[in-house]
Amino acid sequence: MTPSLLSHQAAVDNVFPVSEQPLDIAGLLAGTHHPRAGAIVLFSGEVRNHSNGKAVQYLEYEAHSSMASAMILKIIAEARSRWDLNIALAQHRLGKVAIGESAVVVITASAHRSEAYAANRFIIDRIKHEVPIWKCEYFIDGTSEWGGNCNCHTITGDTGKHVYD
Amino acid sequence: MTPSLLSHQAAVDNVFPVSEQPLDIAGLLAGTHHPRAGAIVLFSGEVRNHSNGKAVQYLEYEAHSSMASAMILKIIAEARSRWDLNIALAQHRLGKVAIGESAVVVITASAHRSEAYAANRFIIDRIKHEVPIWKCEYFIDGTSEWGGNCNCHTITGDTGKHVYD
Amino acid sequence: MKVQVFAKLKDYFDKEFQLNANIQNAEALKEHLIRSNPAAAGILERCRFAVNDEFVDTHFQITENDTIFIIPPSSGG
Amino acid sequence: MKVQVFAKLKDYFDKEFQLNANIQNAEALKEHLIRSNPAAAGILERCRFAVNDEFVDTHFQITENDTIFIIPPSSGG
Repeated sequence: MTPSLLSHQAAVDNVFPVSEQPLDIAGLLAGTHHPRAGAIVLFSGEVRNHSNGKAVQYLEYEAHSSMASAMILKIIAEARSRWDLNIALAQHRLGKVAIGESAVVVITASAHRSEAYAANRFIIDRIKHEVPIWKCEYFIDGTSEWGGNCNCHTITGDTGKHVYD
Repeated sequence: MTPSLLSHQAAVDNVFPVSEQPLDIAGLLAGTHHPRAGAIVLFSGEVRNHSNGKAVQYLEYEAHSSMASAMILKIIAEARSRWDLNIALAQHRLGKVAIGESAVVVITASAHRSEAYAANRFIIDRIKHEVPIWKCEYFIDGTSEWGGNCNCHTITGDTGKHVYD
Repeated sequence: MKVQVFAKLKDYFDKEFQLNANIQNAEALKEHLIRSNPAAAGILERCRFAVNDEFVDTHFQITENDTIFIIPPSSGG
Repeated sequence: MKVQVFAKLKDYFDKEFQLNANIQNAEALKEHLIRSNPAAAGILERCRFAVNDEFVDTHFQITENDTIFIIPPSSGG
């Protein structure tokens, strides 16, 4: 293991699951090379300029931060227990986020690509449905709305049970 | 559309499907923000330090370049016709590639994440099975081997038919 | 107990407030809040409760020093 | 015709060579090459043929000015 790999690894292991700062996707990705990983999958959830037909100016994310962080780490640990992953990390942005900026990033790496894709999807689905983070959409017309809530409970009949399609 | 977005877009549209140079994954990713894309998925296939239990020193990729380029562009076009994608690009490295370097990158972006994941997987599966690119593994012990061939024909009975699991 | 609410709940309640009513569990807290602001019934019925960074069920026994977090459906990502 | 081979096929044949034998189609080319180097039969049976950046089937009629590319199973990625 080369020194540069060690420092990359350390950088990645210290990723805090929520961040008030813009997500450094390129930096995170640069830190996720691994000599045993043949497949790296990165997901970035970005702010769209439209939502339900309305022009969006920016979003603002609020969280129960400590709980959100703990839950994201738990979801990552669960992914690691299900799949043989060399790398698994996720980071969610909090506060004001502009159009085209990343709100959440998930990176997974494994020997073969099936695991990296499956684990990546698993982590982002769980984060979006379960972790106490909420977005408020601020529209060009000056209005705003707490939006895009998970509404799985209308199918499952239980606010604690989700459908991950 | 801002000038910086236009130049990003142009940069991404000019990505050549095969490259003798190290793949600039961070640069490609930086060029793939799109105001209508809520989900970006990146796959990077990287060189592992082991293959079938043997320590790998590096790989070398050979291609029928013009045909490989044409086929990758065709696969991308097919992905765009199947899914509503804001961005779809792929680039395969040729020549000598070191451990931990990327041999192939695929980036897809769409309004919702299901499409971006599905299209990304579709593109890499098709590239790996169909495009005339071959890797030669050079091992630490001095031996080398043309390896990892698609062997779908043993299942399908047809060298032109593939199974994409 | 201390109560902390998030997101849309802030349209109906202060972000943080103290409650000294005799409230035994999370379900009773929800009912108390619906009585105090019936317009919040819809969103409250879809919320979960958390204590010490963990979700708790509606039978969770609340003690005086607890801070109860009321968690609307997630909309992260 | 001109023939160009790739990857493991280069262990058995020159990367590029000219063939002046009377060979009608891709299937006949394959048989000709197997006769000239029987050790390559295994890999040749798994190859496809391409002309002008497109795969062609084994009945493809070869003309004198064609360049035939013999394409082993892919191992990219």
